[in-house]
Amino acid sequence: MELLYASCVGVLVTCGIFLLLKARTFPVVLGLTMLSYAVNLFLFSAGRLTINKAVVLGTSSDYADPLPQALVLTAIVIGFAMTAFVVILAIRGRADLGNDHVDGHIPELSANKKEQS
Amino acid sequence: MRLQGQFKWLPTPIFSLFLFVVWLLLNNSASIGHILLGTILALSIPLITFSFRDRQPTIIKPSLALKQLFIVLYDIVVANIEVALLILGANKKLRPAFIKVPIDLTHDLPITILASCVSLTPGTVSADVYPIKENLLEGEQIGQRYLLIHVLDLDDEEALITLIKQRYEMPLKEIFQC
Amino acid sequence: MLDTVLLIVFSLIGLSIMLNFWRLMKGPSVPDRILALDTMYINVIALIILYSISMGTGLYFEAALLIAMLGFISTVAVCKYLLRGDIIE
Amino acid sequence: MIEHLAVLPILLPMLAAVILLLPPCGKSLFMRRIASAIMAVITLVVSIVLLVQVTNNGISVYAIGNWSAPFGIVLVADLLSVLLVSLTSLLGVAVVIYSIAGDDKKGNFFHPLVHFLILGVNGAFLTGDLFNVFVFFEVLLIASYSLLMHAGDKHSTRAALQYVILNLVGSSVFLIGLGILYGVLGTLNIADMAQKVPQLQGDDIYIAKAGGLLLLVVFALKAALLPLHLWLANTYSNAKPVVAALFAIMTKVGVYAMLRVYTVVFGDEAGELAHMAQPWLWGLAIATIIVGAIGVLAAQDLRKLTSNLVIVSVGTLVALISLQNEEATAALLYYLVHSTVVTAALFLLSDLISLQRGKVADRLTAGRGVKQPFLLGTCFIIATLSVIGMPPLSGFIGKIWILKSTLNSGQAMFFWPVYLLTSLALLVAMSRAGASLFWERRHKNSNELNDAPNAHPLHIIAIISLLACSPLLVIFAQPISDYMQNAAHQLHDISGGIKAVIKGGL
Amino acid sequence: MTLLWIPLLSLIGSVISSCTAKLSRNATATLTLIAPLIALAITAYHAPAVLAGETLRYTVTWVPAIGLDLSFRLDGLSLLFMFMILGIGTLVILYARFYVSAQDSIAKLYSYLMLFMTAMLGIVMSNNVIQLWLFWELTSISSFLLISFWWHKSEARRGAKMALTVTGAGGLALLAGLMIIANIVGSYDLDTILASKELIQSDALYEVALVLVLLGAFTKSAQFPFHFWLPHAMAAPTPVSAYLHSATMVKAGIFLLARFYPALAGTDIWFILVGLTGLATLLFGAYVALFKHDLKGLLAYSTISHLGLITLLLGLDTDLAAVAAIFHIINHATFKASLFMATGIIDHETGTRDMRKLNGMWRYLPYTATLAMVAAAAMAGVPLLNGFLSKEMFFTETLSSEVLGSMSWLIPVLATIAGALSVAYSARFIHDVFFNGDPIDLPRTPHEAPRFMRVPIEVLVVLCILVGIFPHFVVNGILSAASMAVLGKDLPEYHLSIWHGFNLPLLMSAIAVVGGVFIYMNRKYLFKFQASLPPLNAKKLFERVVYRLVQWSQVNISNIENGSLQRYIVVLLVVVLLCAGWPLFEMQKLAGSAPLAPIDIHNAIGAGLLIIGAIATVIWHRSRMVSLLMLSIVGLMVSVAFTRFSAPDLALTQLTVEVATVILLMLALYFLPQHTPKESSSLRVLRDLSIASTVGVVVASICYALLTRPLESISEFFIANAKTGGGGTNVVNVILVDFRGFDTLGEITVLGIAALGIYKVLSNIPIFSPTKDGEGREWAKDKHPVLLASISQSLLPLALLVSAYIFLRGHNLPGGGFIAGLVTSIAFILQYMAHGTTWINERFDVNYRKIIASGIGIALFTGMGSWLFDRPFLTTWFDYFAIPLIGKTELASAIVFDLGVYLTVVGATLMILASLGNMSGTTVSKEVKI
Amino acid sequence: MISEWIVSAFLLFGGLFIFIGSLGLIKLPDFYMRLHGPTKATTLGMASILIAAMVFFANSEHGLSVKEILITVFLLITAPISGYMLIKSALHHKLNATEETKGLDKIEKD
Ligand code: NA
Ligand code: NA
Repeated sequence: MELLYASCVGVLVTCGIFLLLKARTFPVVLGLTMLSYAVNLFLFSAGRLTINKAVVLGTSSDYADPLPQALVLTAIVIGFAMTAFVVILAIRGRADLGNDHVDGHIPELSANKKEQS
Repeated sequence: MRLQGQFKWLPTPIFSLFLFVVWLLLNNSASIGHILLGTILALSIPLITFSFRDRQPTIIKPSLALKQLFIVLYDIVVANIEVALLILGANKKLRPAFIKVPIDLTHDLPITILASCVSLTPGTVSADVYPIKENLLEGEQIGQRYLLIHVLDLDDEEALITLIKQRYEMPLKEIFQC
Repeated sequence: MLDTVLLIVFSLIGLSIMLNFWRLMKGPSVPDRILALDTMYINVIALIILYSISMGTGLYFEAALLIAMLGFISTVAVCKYLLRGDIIE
Repeated sequence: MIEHLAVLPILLPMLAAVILLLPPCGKSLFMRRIASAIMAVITLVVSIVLLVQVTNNGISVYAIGNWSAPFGIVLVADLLSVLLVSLTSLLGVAVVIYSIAGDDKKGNFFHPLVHFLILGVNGAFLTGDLFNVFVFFEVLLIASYSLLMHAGDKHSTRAALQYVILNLVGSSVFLIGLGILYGVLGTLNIADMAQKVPQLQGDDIYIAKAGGLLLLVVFALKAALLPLHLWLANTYSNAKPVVAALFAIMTKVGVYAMLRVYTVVFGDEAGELAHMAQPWLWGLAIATIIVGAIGVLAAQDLRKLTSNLVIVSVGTLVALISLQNEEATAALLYYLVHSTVVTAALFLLSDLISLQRGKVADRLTAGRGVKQPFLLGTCFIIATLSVIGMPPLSGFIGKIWILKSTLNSGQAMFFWPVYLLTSLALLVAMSRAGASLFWERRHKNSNELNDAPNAHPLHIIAIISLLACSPLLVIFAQPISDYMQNAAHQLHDISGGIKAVIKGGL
Repeated sequence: MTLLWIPLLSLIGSVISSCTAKLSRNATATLTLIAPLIALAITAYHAPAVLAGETLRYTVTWVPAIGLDLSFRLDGLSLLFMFMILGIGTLVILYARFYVSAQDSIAKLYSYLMLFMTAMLGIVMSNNVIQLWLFWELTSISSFLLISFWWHKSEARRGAKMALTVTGAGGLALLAGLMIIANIVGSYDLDTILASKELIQSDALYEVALVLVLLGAFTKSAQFPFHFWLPHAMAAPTPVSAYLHSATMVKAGIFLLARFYPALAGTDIWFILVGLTGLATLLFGAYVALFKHDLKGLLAYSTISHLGLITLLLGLDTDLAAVAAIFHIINHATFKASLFMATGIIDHETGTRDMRKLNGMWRYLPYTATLAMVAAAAMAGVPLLNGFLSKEMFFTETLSSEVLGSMSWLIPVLATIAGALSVAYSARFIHDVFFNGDPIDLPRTPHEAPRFMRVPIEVLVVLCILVGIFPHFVVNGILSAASMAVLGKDLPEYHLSIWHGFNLPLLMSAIAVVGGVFIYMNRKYLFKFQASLPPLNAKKLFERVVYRLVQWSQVNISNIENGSLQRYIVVLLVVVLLCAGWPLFEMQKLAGSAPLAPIDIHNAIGAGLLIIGAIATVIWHRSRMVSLLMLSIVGLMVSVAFTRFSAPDLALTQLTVEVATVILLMLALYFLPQHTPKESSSLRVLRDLSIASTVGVVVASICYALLTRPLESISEFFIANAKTGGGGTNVVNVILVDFRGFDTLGEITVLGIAALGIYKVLSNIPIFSPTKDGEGREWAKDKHPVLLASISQSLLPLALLVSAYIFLRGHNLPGGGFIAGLVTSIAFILQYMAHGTTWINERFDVNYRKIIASGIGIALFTGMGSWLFDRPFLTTWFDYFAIPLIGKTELASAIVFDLGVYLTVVGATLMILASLGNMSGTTVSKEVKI
Repeated sequence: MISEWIVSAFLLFGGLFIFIGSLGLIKLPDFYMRLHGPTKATTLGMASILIAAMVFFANSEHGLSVKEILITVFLLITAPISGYMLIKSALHHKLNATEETKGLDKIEKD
């Protein structure tokens, strides 16, 4: 199971980064979101995997590691705030710059075509 | 028809009761503490959200409402088994159709309840309520309303319309007295 | 006996989720995909409830409740998007 | 109150921001300005009181929530952190004062955001918990993202997009690094980590190494160390200068984190992991200096130039970090204070120059002269002399100290030529810049009327309060350098530091 | 202590003159003169002791960390230079009063001059090498200010920049050299260094240090090939040229050589470097001077040549050569300064310095001409004038030099040639300016200059003559004192007299004079030859080099920082890969020793969905809507994973955040293009894929490595203390609001700032609302579908109830302020979706900014509340109370803290969404409250 | 023991219905028809499973637990609305219904 878990994290990282390397804001935002899922899972796994040992006192005899859970919670919230900001920034970018490119220059291919809206 | 609760501090008595019950259910407890807390919440939340309510008819006949609830629940079980069989059967046997049911209800809440009942029961899904406000001309009043329904397997359109009107719309009219 | 039943139901729900997933992938239209996703949300609730039963813990009830609430809202949001583009206007 | 002093540099800006967002400050710009300035000054005063307290009484450890380390989050106010906190608060005061002259009108929430940024920076300096560092990094980053957009033009949007996204990736890396370290060490407190790293066995060492290196990557990104410096010039030069001036402290947060974590956790006593990235850091630092210098030469406006000066200073600082000895650290601290203050002043100055030069703004081309050549020219000369390390201003002490501390490192033959040639490049660039900005006219003999307004008194006060630090750093060089030496000694005394933070540690 | 006053006085003088801008020029000059005169008096007061061989010292510690002390010394060499600096300085100030026109700010000029004087005094009086360097750099700065005095002239700006660059470079080299020497000696103290000749010269770094120090000296003293800045520095006002570029600053380099003579000289490399550089400079300067049409140009190159001469003398391996060098320093200062001043008068009176126009000045300016001719004769080395004496000594020493081994005879020969050239250009200066027919096209008709403008020249010329005739009487005292300081030992025997009998040096002088006259008379052939050589303009070359450097930098920087975010990310990722990947290869075995759990069907299904969902998101990324749906599966599966692995709080949070994110992305999608056009090349896709998957593999490997290892963490503490110390049974929540409440405070701050930032970003945004969807379909007309609108009204109270439930139970069971806050927000979002912004704004008059602020404020004040009980920030309080009817109830401050969290989350989320909603709303009746 | 039988029965019933609902999603020919599966069969299935859970927990050491009703209630309230929103967007997208579908003319332009 550990291997499966690690593979999931790996796949999420891969997909997230692949999207991140696209030249437009929306895929980049999707990539960031996916990357943050991966990171949260990773950080969570720092406390190792435990089944049915939720850290609510009195529900079990021994418990999962609660600290990474708290950390991931904080990370999720912060990640949400950041994603929200970057999404809004992407909108602002579209409004200000007329396109959603983040790769320095607009490739010729789409410069000729009219921007789809 | 009554559009507002009798007491200003209790705009939706039945709904407050509902919230109170939900609170006890959520906490899985009927301790005095939770009863107290539930009462406070059941009273305060409707007050907070009061401004978010359009004026809708209130339930005037609760007993009838309860009875109707059980009817609908029964229908749901029966209808679902029917639909399950239809799904398991051959696709070619199905006779899908859109039908338009004229409705006499005038307010959004009863219409919503009607539409929900239709969706949950025999092989029908409410698709839309006509006319759409934005399609009306400036200043035009909403006249006759229709419910657009998709039927999975339509046998007799008239019969279905009658069924819906009698089994679901009539009791609603009575419950809300409108 | 319950264990066997749970295994069967787990498999049924698992199978359902995969069917949903298949529809989600196949589409062909966006509403189809949304429908699949919405169904999947509900099936996941079932999964969590089953899980709670098999583990004998009530700690995941709220997760199920929230999926029910939020799944609905996100379906509504997506539909609103398809209809109007701007979901908060 | 005095026993809660260590937490105040974090709480005061937070309180300030809250006050600024609530009535009566929320609606009235006037009230907002007053409150913001007062709170900034209070923060500065408190920071200095804390500095004095730590100087007199030694490291002050503040257990938030009364949970002692390593279980709770503790704040560690030592000579190093309080120095940086005071520097930040000083910068905050200057920026607030400067902005009151008009920059704060151009967008929403300027004052609360400034205080939030200070809160994040001070928090990152003071906390002794690595995850808490992450949280404060995010606080300062999100505040900086918003402040970056204060300019409200196209360029700042483009710059912000890049800056934000890159930093989001950086934050992910930070979390992965943290996860790794927690996963092998089982703790988050920096001092506790320092205790546990030497006890690592077998392959755990390498896992911890990966975690440590990833953190280093993040810090390097924040600090803008080559090759992770690419975002900086564009970001800083597209921010409003008053914001860029505040940003001058932000790269130092990365430098500080690097210094702290690298010295304490992976320093002398880290066994096999001791100084694990030293050669890399050293090389990259030198390369950063070179690239920064090239950037300075290439710059076509003063803001870009100043931004690249920031890169040069980062390279210098990291080079000193990688030496890992007390003298280098002391030199680093002196140089850090000096370079932060001066670059901040230069950013502000670039704004004033832009305001008075009309269309050509701060571009380094011939154009209209400034309205107040004597005032701005003098300020510019002071800043320039400081920045290129010419006497009699603070830069030269930093420069000599840096040279002195690298002399016996065995690396001097690489560092000295680079460092000295960079100084020369800066001299060429700055003299070129000064000549263009103040002397060169587009039309010969044109005595066109300069209708630009005179600098606002608050502008001048802010700039002078920053620039005055440069001569003060020279005049009071002896006590200041003593302080830096003590701070460096304290930092390098790892077991002493652990003892102070963790009861029963070591 | 009085030593300190000397530079301090001139510094004070600088400040005083800068404050005299509003006074008359006479008053300014008078005020300015006070300081140097007092300083001169103090110097004179100390002179007897110094002449008697004493060295005076004064030291205050300053910055021990860098070896910098405020340390002054006064020995013979210093004394000599101080007299020159203060004496000539005084004369220059007097002269400048008449030279500078009324339009120019004389106060500024004086201020700079006095600053420069301070710097020079500092150099010659330093007893600490860092301090010496400090003042050294100050001369560069003040000379930059002085050269650029007429900054509106391009010549002045460029000359100043060039001088600064060259001398600045030299300064850096000098610093390096001095620090190496100090490091060898172990002291920054000059006394110690000068006494450590053997130690220094035996060190491996001696050559390096020597070269660096010499670079400093040579650039400052305009030695070949670093001479080129000096002629361009002549753009400065003539008093400045007279002071800096003949008498003092250029001599700083010479001073440096003389100062370090006891410690650095005496080795072969010293003689070769110093001697040959001096010789080359001597010849080159003399040759070029001949061809300059500009009077100041001629003087500039002549200065270069004479500086070369002095350098050469310091590079000759005899003690007497050093004495000759000192002597020539004095002589050159006197005649060259007076020549510059005379040139200034000519320039001032005629408006030109071009010798092709200047002819027959004798008739217009007879008095000035006489002075100039005497000075020029001194420069040429005519007997009875001071230049003759030192030149004679020079010739003598060249004869005894063995620096070039068997080729040492070359030195006297070349020295004679240089002498001849020097005679030639001196002859030209006299003949071409004062005689040689009538002036051509002069801008002004010349008259004699004002009386006091000539006084300084008179003083200097008189000195030339006095020294020339009574050398022993006039200069021997100071010369021997200075020489003693240079040699660091007793002086060899020498005689200062006009007549040494017929000897080889006299013959050389004669040859030089005759040769010089001959060269001058045949100058037109030489000019023709010179004109046929390719022109070499040092300034243009220098500027081209700088320009190329700048251009090269610009090209490189724009190639590196090309604005591509993806490139920056790739760089970051590659670094991450190296840092995280490298240690993996060092590991023996990836998997650890912990027992592994088997894969069960649920995990397999969940993982499968997660993986396929992630891949599907990538595959469909160009169709953004579909991609977003796929992403929400991933999010759903992540929260399922959290339920599976015992983290109910995380599951709840992940779920709520995920929905909020999807809604946000949907909002974004409306304003962004619906599709991503295909624009990546296959190569780029390949690159992206390989980077992404490599990072993925590395992260997965580390994750696996961690998961397979046992962990000992601090968490036991939290489980043990959650109930007793934190008052809650949900340990995760207790960590969040208590053990690590500070993190949470930071986290809600982040959320609050994000909301404020988002509002900021969206304000004044140019609105862009598409009227059609991605496939060109018009939007549906039904804005607020009836059924949704009415059902959502009922759902809101229900959702609020649920969030109250989640909020209240958080401390003991999964839930808490954050999740509750998000549930509330999402319920409100549903209202926004069902009814629109207008409808909400009509009914909901709440200011989100205030909610956020109160949220953070409540959390903050809860934390500060513990101060009242003398506990640290955020110390929680809880207790159990027996309340009638209700029973035992827990009250905890953590719940108030959590309320802060709740409010912040609600305020922030709603602010974000409401600002977005408002942005597109064209029919917003009233502006949303912020 | 009886309760275990009841739980099992409800679970199987629920599982089956959920499965049928999802099957309908795959099997039926057009969107409008596919919609019937999830809105009805799945809802009932869910209700059934939740009842099973209720019974199960009522017999475990946790004591009577009826809060699962809430999820059912919630699903009953929301399922028709989701269906309504979905069909509205399908109509808006003019998704093709199978040829056999009658009454297509009753759909108004929105
Ligand atoms: Na002539
Ligand atoms: Na506590």
